[in-house]
Amino acid sequence: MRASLVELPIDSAALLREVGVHESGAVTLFVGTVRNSNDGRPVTGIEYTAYAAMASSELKKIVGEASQQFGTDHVVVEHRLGYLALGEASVAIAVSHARRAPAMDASRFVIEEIKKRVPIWKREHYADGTREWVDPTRKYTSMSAGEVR
Amino acid sequence: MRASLVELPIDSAALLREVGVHESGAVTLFVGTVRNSNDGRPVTGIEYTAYAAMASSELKKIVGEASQQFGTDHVVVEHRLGYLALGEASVAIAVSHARRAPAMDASRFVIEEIKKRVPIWKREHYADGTREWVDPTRKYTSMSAGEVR
Amino acid sequence: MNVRVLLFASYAEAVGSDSLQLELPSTARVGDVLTEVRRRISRDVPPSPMMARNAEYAELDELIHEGDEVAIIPPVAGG
Amino acid sequence: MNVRVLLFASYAEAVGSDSLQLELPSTARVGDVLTEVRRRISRDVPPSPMMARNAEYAELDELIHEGDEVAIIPPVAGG
Repeated sequence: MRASLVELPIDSAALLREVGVHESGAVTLFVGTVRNSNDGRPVTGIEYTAYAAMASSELKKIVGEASQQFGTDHVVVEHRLGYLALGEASVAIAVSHARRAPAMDASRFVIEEIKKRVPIWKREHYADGTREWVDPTRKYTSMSAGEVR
Repeated sequence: MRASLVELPIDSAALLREVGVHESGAVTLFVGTVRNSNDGRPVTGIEYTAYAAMASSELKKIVGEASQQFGTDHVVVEHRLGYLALGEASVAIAVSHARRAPAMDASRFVIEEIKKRVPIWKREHYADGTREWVDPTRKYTSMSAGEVR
Repeated sequence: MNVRVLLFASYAEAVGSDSLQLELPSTARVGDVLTEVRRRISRDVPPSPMMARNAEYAELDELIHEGDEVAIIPPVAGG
Repeated sequence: MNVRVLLFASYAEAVGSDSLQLELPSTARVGDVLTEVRRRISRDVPPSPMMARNAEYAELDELIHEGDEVAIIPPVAGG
């Protein structure tokens, strides 16, 4: 089990190797990447920032919960911080398990919990030069740049 | 979209690159690997064989169905044939999608359909030198080697 | 007519071959291949496996044509 | 007592700082930090965000101790 906040690019293949043990029959990887648009607006990159001490501790709790709930010690998560260009990975979750269903369920649990409770924020940079903090609790994020939500 | 039967080791990282497009926000990878035991018997390797023409066409159909059902063209599957050692990947499924839920659902759909209908068979090789064709329709696969099920 | 029959995995092992040529009446259906293999070749092939005709799953009542390839499909175990 | 208050992302931008020192009565609770920040510093911090005390999510009625670090947590957007 491992959960880390990282500044350098995430090496998904390394995460796969980290969990890919001989007892396993199934390995899953989920990678969240920077998409080229959001709500129809062209995105050029995303800046991730965190309450690092708390984000790190919440990530570790989530990994521990996943491990217990789904029955595998082989859960590894990395979340990247800083400025990410298009296509770069912001988060990667690797799980291995003797059976495929719990491997997949654990992966989904981890990403859903991250989205709910890990104190990480992102600011999207748009093609028109503006940028905005993303607020998933608002349906539309098309306010003007810098505006507080 | 791509679905292939392969003889050489599966390069999961290459599959990830193949689907990892800029429109995506989520990439999933599922890898089935050779486990070191089955029903409590130590396994040393697994031999995969197929009705190649049909397996290839069923795999392609499954990928097409996943693409249509979950709304992404970025679905790639490789299934390996031949003798695989412990820890080697027998199947890998990479999907990318703008959203994470359908990316994960598509991945699960593909592996479940493969298990149901792609004409591929495996013979487990055990530590005691015996080997057996695996029959998932039987609950216990602990018959003597070579016995027909 | 002449029909090519494919066998795989445990079925090929049971029969001792992974393909057979069967001579069948021109009205034969997919299910007749199974019946004939069990009657003439080996009872180790079970009575109701999945069948395929020309690399597609087929119902037992599908008609066979000259030159078709009919396969008896053991329980699949891919993935 | 002296309490360190952390602000992040849009809240830090609204307030113009990512940390503040607040002087609060020794009976203060987590919710009081929010009330004081909104009263003294900026109404741009909304009335009911998530709060944390010493890097753990905290209820508004939790007591604060000298030296605690209290954070006002904007809607999270990780992943």
